[in-house]
Formats: sequence, structure tokens, C-alpha cells
Amino acid sequence: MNLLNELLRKLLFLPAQASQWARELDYLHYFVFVTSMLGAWTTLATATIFVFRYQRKHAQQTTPIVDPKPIHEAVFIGLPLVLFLSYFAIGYPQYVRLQTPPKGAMDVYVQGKKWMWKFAYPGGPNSTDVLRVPAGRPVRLLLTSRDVIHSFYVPALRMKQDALPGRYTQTWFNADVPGRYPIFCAEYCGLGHSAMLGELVVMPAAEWDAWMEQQRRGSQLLAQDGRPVGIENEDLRGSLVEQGRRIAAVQGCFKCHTVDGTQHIGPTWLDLFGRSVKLEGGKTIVADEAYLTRSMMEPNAEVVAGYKDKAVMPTYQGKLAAPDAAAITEFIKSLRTDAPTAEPQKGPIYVPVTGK
Amino acid sequence: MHTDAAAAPSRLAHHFPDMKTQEHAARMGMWLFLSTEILLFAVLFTAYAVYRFLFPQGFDEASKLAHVAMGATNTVVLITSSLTVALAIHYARLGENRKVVGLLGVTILFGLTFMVLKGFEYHHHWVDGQLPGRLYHYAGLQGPGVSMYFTIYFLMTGLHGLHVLIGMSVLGWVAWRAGRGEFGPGYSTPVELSGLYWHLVDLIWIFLFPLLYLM
Amino acid sequence: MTATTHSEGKHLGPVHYVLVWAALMVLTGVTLAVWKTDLSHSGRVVAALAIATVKAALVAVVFMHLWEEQGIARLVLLVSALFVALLIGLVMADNATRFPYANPPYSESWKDDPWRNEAPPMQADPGPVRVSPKTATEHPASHKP
Amino acid sequence: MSPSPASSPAYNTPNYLNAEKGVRSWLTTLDHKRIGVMYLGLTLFGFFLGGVFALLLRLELLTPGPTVMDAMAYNRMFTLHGVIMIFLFMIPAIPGIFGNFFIPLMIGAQDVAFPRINLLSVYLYLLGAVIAVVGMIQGGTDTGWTFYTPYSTTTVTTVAPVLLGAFILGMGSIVTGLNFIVTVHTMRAPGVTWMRLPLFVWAMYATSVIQVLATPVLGMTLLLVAFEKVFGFGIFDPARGGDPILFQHLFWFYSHPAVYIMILPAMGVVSEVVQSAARKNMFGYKAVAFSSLGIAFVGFFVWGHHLFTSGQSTFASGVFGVLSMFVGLFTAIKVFNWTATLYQGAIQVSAPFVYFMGFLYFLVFGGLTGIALSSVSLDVHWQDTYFVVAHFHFIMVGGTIMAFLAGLHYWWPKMFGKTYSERWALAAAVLVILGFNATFIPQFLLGNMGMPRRYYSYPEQFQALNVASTAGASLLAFGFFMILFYLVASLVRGKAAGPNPWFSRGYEWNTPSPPSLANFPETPVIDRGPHEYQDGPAAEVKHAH
Repeated sequence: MNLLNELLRKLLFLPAQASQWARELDYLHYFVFVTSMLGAWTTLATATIFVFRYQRKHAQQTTPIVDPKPIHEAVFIGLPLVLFLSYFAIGYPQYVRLQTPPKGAMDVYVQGKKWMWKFAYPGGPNSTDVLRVPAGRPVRLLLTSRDVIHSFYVPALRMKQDALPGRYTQTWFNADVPGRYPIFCAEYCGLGHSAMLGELVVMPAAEWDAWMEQQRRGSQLLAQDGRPVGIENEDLRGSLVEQGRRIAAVQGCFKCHTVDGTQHIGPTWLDLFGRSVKLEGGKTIVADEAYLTRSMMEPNAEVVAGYKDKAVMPTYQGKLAAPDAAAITEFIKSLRTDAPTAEPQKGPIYVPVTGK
Repeated sequence: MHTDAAAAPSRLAHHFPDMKTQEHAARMGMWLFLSTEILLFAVLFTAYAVYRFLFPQGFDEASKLAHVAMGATNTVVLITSSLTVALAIHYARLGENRKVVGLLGVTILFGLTFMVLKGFEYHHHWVDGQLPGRLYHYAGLQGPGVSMYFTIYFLMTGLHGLHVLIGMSVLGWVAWRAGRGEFGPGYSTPVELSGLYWHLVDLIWIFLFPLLYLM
Repeated sequence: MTATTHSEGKHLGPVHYVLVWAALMVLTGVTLAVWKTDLSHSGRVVAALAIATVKAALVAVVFMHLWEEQGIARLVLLVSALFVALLIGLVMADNATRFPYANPPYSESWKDDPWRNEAPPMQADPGPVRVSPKTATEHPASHKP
Repeated sequence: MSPSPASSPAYNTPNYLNAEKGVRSWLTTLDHKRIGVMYLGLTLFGFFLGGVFALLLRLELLTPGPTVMDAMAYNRMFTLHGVIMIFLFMIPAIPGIFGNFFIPLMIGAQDVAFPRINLLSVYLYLLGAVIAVVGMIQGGTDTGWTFYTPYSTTTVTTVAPVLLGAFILGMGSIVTGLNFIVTVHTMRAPGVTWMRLPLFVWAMYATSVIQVLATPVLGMTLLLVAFEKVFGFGIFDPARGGDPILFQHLFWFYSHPAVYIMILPAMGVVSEVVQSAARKNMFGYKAVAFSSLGIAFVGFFVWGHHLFTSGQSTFASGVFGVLSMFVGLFTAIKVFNWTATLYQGAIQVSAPFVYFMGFLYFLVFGGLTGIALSSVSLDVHWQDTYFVVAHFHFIMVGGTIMAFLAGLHYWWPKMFGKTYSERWALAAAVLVILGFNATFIPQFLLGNMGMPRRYYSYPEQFQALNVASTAGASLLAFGFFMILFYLVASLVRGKAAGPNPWFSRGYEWNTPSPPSLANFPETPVIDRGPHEYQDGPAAEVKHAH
């Protein structure tokens, strides 16, 4: 059984199975695959044999009128119906199980936003893009979104659920094989859709308990220091540049500004810092920290030449705190063709989680 | 559809075997067109059903802001206009074209009355800020689902009002043709088809009135 | 249209039209009367929709000549009505049986929230529907029905 | 193709092509055949545009990171590809071309019921297409063809023009459908009873019912999105209590039946092709005819299978899931009956027949993967991955386009009175079928691996299969260009086809090739069902004139 499972899984290019539900779903997959392939090839082989058997002998050959007996049509209807309904009879209860979290499952709040995943665990700890769960314990996810629809997808769990703005959807899983599995966003959400990658880390339960304990202590300390905690709390780690990149993504800067030199709705940020910029009206200015900050707060005051018709940038006065604006400026400074770029990622981004 | 019938002097297009088939085809085409209109409105009825189910209280309170007196008057006006159209069809079949012109004229006046009253209602909602979605700024009533009521209210009555305007223009054109004495026992299809359209507009209002004003 | 397309004896005349018009007027009155009664909310909804359906049927059968029309027109109307009913019915069936918090926030299905306080709200709770009538009368042009 | 014994010089006789001359006579024509030819030109241009964008998408996906364009350009391109292929080719192509050209010929009528409205549909198509395509290119629409809210209402790009364009294209689609329904009801020649209707006409009739009843829902829904985007009406706005899932319900109420608008005409085309190529009447004519109506009807109540992971209720998913199985059942009935039609036939392996076999293979696998997708739990894994992409391309490209090519090759001699090179046609058919397999089979596997759709970049483990898919796509494109080449060549230097080069007994072959302006010298009287081949050539000759 195990060998057959592995064989079929490899044959169908399916990823690892990290939960019992994933395994059972694969069994349905194999059943559907084998039975429908049998049915399909029987039909198609029959058709192909007919093609060879009944070749036309002369141009105006006559053929008998062959009309079906009721039994033929009954078989044509009955066979596929039984097969199809059996797929449904197996599949639907599985789906119902996925929609009904067991009592006592641990709740994790998942928030999708352009273009990252945030996870909040019971008692305050939270993380970005990396979800750590204990092996062998049920986890219920309550998903929501800050902006548009995202879809939380873990191929190894064969599990996917849309995250809708302003409301919650739920799903659950019980991962039982420790390991690291990719998380994708499966609902198209804009420029960073394919870079909205996360990682599910399934830890042995004891290890997870210890990690969680550490997290809780950490967030209590932070709380005592007067920092707000909760899902809104931006993570503190990472360099200023990395923070700037995140804030820019969250604020939607990349809807208009690129970081790879291509021109878009707004000027590109690549090599922007320190460059002499020609403004609308003929003036030239050096893009320094002051200019970049002014452009965030009063975007239409000094518009770069050629962007007058596209001067659609809203002011970020009041939306960006001073440290955030500084972080974005740092991020822009880091975007140089002669420096390693921070953007296009290939493969999942592995972001370390606090306390580990 | 009507134009095909009118184009040839004999009114029989070359590809139809006889007049009877041609008019049967025209009426069938009109009924199919009416079904597309019904499905067009169905979207808004679905949205109404869903949001009323989700926000019963908000819809309840918001519908109290609707002007029932004007809505009820408009109901009477539209139903009566349906009667005049039905009579116009009757007289068109008899070939009494002057009566047709008169009845259609009255119908158009009813339609105009409807639109004027609707305009007053819209004006009141406008000055009070009882507007759809993010335009809603009426301080007298706030809460979940309230602005959604006005979204649906304006979309439904707006689409319906557009249909009233289209109906009035079509009836005006038919009345002009009746004035030229075109209709009679052998040919009254344009009156019937435009009448069908007008009745559908009435039929939709029959549902809109209780849903938007009285719930 | 020629009279030959209709089977004889089924024709409707002005008398029928006026009678139907009178019936529609009466039914409009009944709708308004029901609205004024103390009937429960759902009772009024059902009554209003039932009356509207009867009125619509009268318009369709008499004014729109379904009475004397060939089968295809009736079929078209019935099929459209069926599809409208199924569209509304199936969509509402989804809203009514969903995970409650997958419906819009603070809608009816969020009312019996066993852990409302636990869920981090995505936006400020707007609270219940608030009516403050004074602002409505402040404006000279506004009036209450 | 064997030359007909009764071959006559093609353009010496008066026909619909040379009856009137000049551009103006084409732009104002009310003739259903000319309107069909205009649709052929317009939709093929749409197909070419959509195909170019498809190739660019495949090119971008050759490497995991950026290859030839940035993410914004990629997002715009898959929107263009989707909107153009669906609204400008898939939905209007077979009804617009073959429906217009052959429905009147197949029922023995002189024209469709409302010729002016038919011409109007061409102009609505043109207007809608121009607004949509120019709007998308100018405004850089990046929503995907599904226009999901709130993405479509919050994106910085322009969305309203493409919504308006799609609305107008929808109106064109509605009037085409309305016209066909009335035509089939009122204009059948004496003897063409409902049970003698060619199966293509049955399929087009079922399609038209969907077009008339579903398209208004899409039109209104798109207008609502435009109202929300432009004026902030908030009907789907989550911040104002709006429900994005409601948009999905309304959108798929049209867009799922729209899939049947695309595949039902294709099923009709291959029903004609297989009967003619096998010289055999359809096995289970009634089953095939009524399963078209069954698909049209049940197809309306399965839309929720696009929403299994959207937050839709468990109960609703169950209802939609089980209904989906019945739609699959109707398709299965057709497949079995087509196969059984080959039994005791006299099969000529011509280009149309090769495409028919391709269609049969692809439809079976496309259909069965659809059934697998609607078994609810499996969809949780596959939803929004390349598995879904491969599934619907099997149906759309493998089904509809194979059938379109089958019909094009089968009816080309009738439409233009010329024969094409059979050798080139067979070579191109083999190329297209191979290219198709190479393009889309890897995408099933990508979906199994978990690669989501609409991905600009992807983790490296997905690269090998993506490269295979891109290679297949270039083969496919090459095949299409080959077809274009020899078909155009046949117009210039093809031999005259004669009225009935296939010795087919479909009613439409009772006319000269190309047909005369009035179709039939006098109203034909039909005394037998279509495609009955039980009697000898004497009956053939009698039947053909």
C-alpha cells in the first residue's frame, strides 16, 4: 500500500503528504485517476479500433441505419453516472471534514495582505510569512485579508482557503510530518502575487511548546516596554532596508513604482537616490533624503518631468509615521544597480522568526 | 423586429413564407428580449435579497426614509398607463388609429408624471445625503447595511427609470406611426411589441414598490 | 397581428382590461393596508410578495396577452422566472448556511457570536443601526413620508 | 479531398460572394452567409491577437524569474489573453461563423429570422471589441478576465472601458442567440421536423438559450463593478458591508454557462463531421439532441463549483458539486454515441476526421478532469492551480478549437467553393494535436505539484514542466500558421470544389458551392433525416439536387 502510494504520488508529480487528510485526498485522487483513465481509454480504444476496422472502401459506400436500443442508452447513462456519483460520495464527506474543525483545535489568525502572510498565535505572539505549528495537533486557521482576496494554499496539506477582506473564513489541518513546506497565494492579488510566498514549519510538539513559551515571554517583555502587541504590530527584526521594503509593499508603493528600472505609473526607484532629477517646469533637483520624504508627504509639489499627467500619487502625510518614511528612504537608497538588489525573489523567502 | 415588418411595402420580408409566420417570429423575438430584461433585473433582485437578509434592521430603518406617498402614486400611475397601452393595442387591431394616438399620448404623459415624481424623490434623497455607498452622508441614520439600501434603491429605480424613458420614446415613435394611419386588422405588431415592453416595465415596478418602500 | 393567429373566443376586450385595472388598484390598496397593520415583519414580507406576484400574474396574463398567446411565450416567461428564482434561491442558500463570519461584518449572521470579543475586529464596530430623527428635519427640503 | 464528379467551375455561377461587389455591399449586407464570413475574419483576428499574448505569456514563464517582461506587463497580458480569447473568439466564433452560415442552409430557409439584427450583432461585436481592447491596452487593465472584486475595484489601472466593452459584446451575443432561437422555431422548411433537425442546429439552439438567459446577468454584474469603481456605489465593497462572494456568484452564473456557450456549438460541429466522415447516421440521435438541452439547462445550476474554496457554505458546495456530476453525464452520453456512430461506418480519414478524433480524445480527458475537479474535496487542492488551467484549455483548445478546425475544413469547400491541399491539412492537424498535448499535459502535472495560476515567477522546481509547455505552445502556434497559409492559398489557387465534395447527406450540401444568394432556387421539401446513408448513389444524386 505504502509502496503503491509512493509510486502513484511520484507518477502524478504530487508533493509530499504532510497530513492524514492529504493522504486520504490522494487516495481519492488515485481512485479517480485510475477509474477515469480506464473508462477513457476503453472508450477511446474502441473508437480507434472502429476507425481501423471500418475504413471507407468506395466514395459512395452505403451503411446500414443503426439505432440504439434502450439498453444502450441506459448503459451510456448508467455507467458514468454511477462512477461520477461515487467520486462525489467520497469527495464530499472529505470536504465536509475539512470545513468542520475539531473541538479543541488551536486557533491561528491568518491575515493576508499585499503581499505577505501574517500569523497571530493564541496569547499574542505573531510572525510574518512563517507559520510554525506543532506536529500531530489540530490547528484551525481563521483567515482574513487587509486588502483584496488572497488564498492560503499549502500543497503539502492539499489545503486551500480564500482570505476575504473584512471577514473570516476558516479551515483546519493536522500536520503530522515535521518539516518545512511552502505556502502559496492562490488567488490573483496583483504585482506581488507570485512573490507572496510563505513557509509552514511543522515542529515536533515538544519543540513547538518550548518555542511558543519563549515567544510568549518575548511578547510580554515587549508589552511591558510599551510596544503595542497584536496582529498589527510590525515585526521588529530585519534591517531598516528590509523594513522599508515591507512598508513600501504594504502602502502599495509598488503599484506605481518599480525597483528594477522599468518605467511605470511613477518613476522607478532604481538608482533614484542621489541622481539629478529634472522636474516639471525645468528645475533640476538632487534626489536626497529630504526630497524623497517631501515627495511622500506632498507628492504633487515637485513632480518629475514627464509625469505631470500621471500625477496621481496620494499624499502619505498622516499615513506614514516618520520612522516608516525613513525606512522607505533607506530602502530606496539601497536600490542601486551596482549593489545586490533586494527585489526579484526566486523561490520562497525564508524569513526568520523572532526568538529562534 | 418591427422595422423588418415595416420595410417592405407589402410588409412581408422576402425570407418569410407568410405574414402570420413573420409576426409570430416578431412576437417570439420580443418575448425572448423580455426574458433578457428579466434576467438583467434579476441581478439587482438577488443583491437586494442577499443584503436584506444580511442587514434586516438596516434595510428596515432605511426603507422608512423612502417616500411612500410618491411611490404609491407612481404605482397607480404606472398601472393606469398599462391599461391605456392595453386599450391602445385593442384599438390598433381594430384600425382606430386616432384612438391609438390618444391613448399612447396619455401613456407617455403618465410616464412623464412617473419620471417627474421620481425626480422629486431623488432630489430629496440627494439633499439629505441619502446616497449609495461612499456618497452616503446622512447623519440621521447610520449603521450596517444602511448605505447598501440606498445603493440598491438607486440602482433598481435608476435602471427601471431608464427603461421608462426608453419605453416612452418607443411608444412615441409608435404613436407617430399610428398618426399616419399605419395600423389595422392586418398589421398591429409594432403597437403590440412596444406595449409588451411597457407592461414589463410596469410588472417590474409592481415588485420594486413593496420591496423598496414597504419593508 | 391578424385575428387568425388566435383561437376564436379567447379574445380579451376593453371590459376585461378595465376590470383587471380595477383589481390591480384594489391590490395596491391591500398592499398599503397590510403595510400599516401590526403583522410581524416576515408576515408583511410574505404578504407583500404574494400580492405583488398576483398583480404581476394579472399583468402578464391579461395585459400581455399570455391568455391568447401561443405556448412559446408562456414557456419563455416561466423559464425566466424559474431561473430568477434559482439564482436568488441558491445564492441566498449559500449566505444562510455559510460559516457566519464569512458573511459581511456586523451583518445578521454575526449576531450570535460566541467569541465576538476574541476575534480581532478588522474595522471599528459600527454598533447597531442608529436613527437620530432631528438631523433629518433640519434640512428645509427634506421631509418624512 | 477527392474531386467531385459533378464539379463545376466555382465562380462562374452567381453566388453570394459575387452577387454584389464592393466594400459597401459587405458592410451593409443582410445576407447570413456574408455575415458569417465577416465573423470569420473578425474572430480569427481576435484569435490571432489572443494567441500572440498566449505565446508571450509562455515565453515569460520559460524561466523562474523575470524573462522578457515585468510583473505588471505579465498581469496585463494574461488579462488581454483571457478577455480576447473568451469574448472575442470562443463565444462568438462558432455561432457567428458556422451558426450564421449554416443554420438557414440546414433548415431550408432563405435567411435568419431578423437579418438586420444579425448585422447589428456584427457591429456590436466590432464596437465592443474595439472598446475592450483599446481600453485594456490604454488603461493597462490587470484584473484577469474574471474581474474579481475587490481587486478590480481597487486596482490603480483602468477597468471601466473593458467592462463596458464586455457588456456590448454581451449584447451582440444575446441578439445572435435570440435570432437563432426564433429562426429555428419559425423558419424550418416543410419536412424539417424537430426530430429531423441536423444535430448542429440542435446544439446551436441549446447554446442560444444560454446566450439569451445568462448574458444579461454578466452585463449587469459588470456594470455594477464599473459603478463601484467609478462612483463608489459599494455594492461589492467589503468596507461597506458588501459581499465579494456575491460578485463571484453573479459572475459565474453567467461564466459557467458561458463555458457551454463555447463547447456546445463545438459538439454540434463534430456531430455533423463524424456523420459525414463515417457515412453513418448518428447513433442515438435523440440522446445527442436532448443532451444538448440537458447541458444548457443543468449547466445553469452548477456555477458554485468555482467557489469551493472561496468561503461558500458547505451545504451550497454539496448542492453545486452533485449537480456538476449531471452536466458531466450529458457530455459522457454524447461521447459514447459519437463512438458508437463509427460502428459499421465507412470512415474516410480526412483532415476534418483527424480533428474529430483529436476532439474526442481531448474532450474525454478535459471532461473527466472536470468531473474530478467537481468531486469537491479534490478541488481544494486544484482550485486556482495550473490543473484548472490545463483542464479548461483541454476543453477550450482541445475541444472547441479542434471542433472549429474540423468544421472549418469540412465546410471550407461549401463556404468558398475551393478545395485545400489535403496533404498539408493532414500534416498541420498532426502538428496541432502534438503541440497541444505538449503544451497542456505538463500543466496538469504543474497543478498537481501545486503551482498556482497567474504566477509571474515561480520556484525553481516548476521549471522543467514549464519549459516543456512553452515548447509545445510554439509547435501549436506553428501548426496554426500552417493552416492559415494553405487555406489562404486555396482561395487563390484552389480547385473548384463542386456542390458536394464529401458526398455528404447533410441538408446544407443540397446547395451549390458557394451557395447562391437566395440559398435555394425554391423552398426545399425534405423527406428524410439528415445523414442517412442506407441507399445507393442514385439517391445521393437525387438528394444533392
